[in-house]
Amino acid sequence: MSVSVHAADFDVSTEIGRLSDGDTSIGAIATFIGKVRGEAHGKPLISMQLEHYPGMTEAELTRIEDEARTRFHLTASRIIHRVGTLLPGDNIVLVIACSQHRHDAIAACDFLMDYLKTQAPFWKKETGSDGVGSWVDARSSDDEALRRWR
Amino acid sequence: MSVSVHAADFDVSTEIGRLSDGDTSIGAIATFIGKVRGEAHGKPLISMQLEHYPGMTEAELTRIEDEARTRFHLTASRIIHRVGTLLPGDNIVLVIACSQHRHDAIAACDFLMDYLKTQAPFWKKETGSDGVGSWVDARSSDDEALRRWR
Amino acid sequence: MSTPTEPRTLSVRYFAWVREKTGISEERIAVPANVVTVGDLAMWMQTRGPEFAAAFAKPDAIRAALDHRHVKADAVIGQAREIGFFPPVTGG
Amino acid sequence: MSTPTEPRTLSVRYFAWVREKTGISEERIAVPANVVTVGDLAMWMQTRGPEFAAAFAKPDAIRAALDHRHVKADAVIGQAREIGFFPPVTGG
Repeated sequence: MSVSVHAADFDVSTEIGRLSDGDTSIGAIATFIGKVRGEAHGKPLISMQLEHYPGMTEAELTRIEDEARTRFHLTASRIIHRVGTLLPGDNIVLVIACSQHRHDAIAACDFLMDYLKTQAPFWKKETGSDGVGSWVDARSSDDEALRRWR
Repeated sequence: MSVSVHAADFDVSTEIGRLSDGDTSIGAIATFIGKVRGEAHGKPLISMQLEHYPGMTEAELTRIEDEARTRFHLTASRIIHRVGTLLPGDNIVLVIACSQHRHDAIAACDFLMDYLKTQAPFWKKETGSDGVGSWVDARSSDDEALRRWR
Repeated sequence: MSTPTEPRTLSVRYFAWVREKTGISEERIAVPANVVTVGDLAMWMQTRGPEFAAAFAKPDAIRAALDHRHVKADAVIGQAREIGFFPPVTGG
Repeated sequence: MSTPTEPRTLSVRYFAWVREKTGISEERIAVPANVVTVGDLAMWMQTRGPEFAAAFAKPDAIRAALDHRHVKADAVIGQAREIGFFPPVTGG
């Protein structure tokens, strides 16, 4: 179980290999990747700035991973979240959940993303073609998604 | 949208890249990998033979993908299923679902796996350390999982 | 087109333990005149000797596909060109 | 250890638009004696000049963390060493 927050990109195959190579108890690996879209509110997006709360981010992501381990049978998990300036098509976040069986892996991946979206201290600022940056508003649908797990 | 059935292994990053590179409408990519476990029914597993129904497999997987597209907002999807002799730790199946938003991607991945498990004409034969091969029994839990989507 | 006096021919494919028990993976058969449904064909299979009797001893344990589509025992074979017999699937 | 006569000091960190409005990302403050909860501190922030008044104009729009844990406005600051103020999170 591990979390990383950094500017560099990640490679999914490499991360899956690190988590699962040599562990033949793993029968299921669910992965989620979040990416920067080229459009926001119907307008072209030029870039996105990802800010976070160093120290708290790692603590919060670790708490979220720990919570997932109490709810699902997980063999291993991994969260990577990028920060800094990102462009359309760039990766933002990677979540991997490894389990013996598929429903635990997929549900854990879903759970980790819902918690990350609503609990982990990251903030997105979107810059459009007019050069003006605006902070992304939190979405109530994310809070509703979180309620599924209560 | 595409399906492949072959003996060769797959690389997740390569497949994700083929599906999503250059498409900045994609904000979410959910992936599932099924692997051969080193144990079956509490005994060591030496190898697994994957048999399928050529022609029908591709037709059925395509129908399953089409059905997923009617239920979820998907930008792209991909199913790869290996056949032949596999060893513990080997990849068996890869499902990728790309969407604008995460819930469609994750739910589609979940749906595709549930349908694949119960509808796609694959059969597993497990060979244990005694050299005896036995065909895997279908699991009623897979049928129950399918009912969630009815 | 088949006519009542000309027996239909059908490709039959067997998979997994059904294939192992019958001892063949694929054949072409002339469908008997009194075989209308998939279930009829499975029952007729039992009469084709000990291997087939063993393979089709429990018809409920066997699934079928007509021209690459899953069907139930009451499905009419009709003009289908291919039927597959196999156990419940276990892929993924 | 702080005593009633010795004001507690607290690290305060600001993020996203809260940081932009206050104009600073981090500072160390002496907590006023009448500030007990996180909500008290947010109210007191409004009195620190126009930038802070603007940043904390709508306390409901701001979230807080004490020593890296999310807290509500009624949380007691107590012996916490660090507080963060920020908008609802939008990562992932």
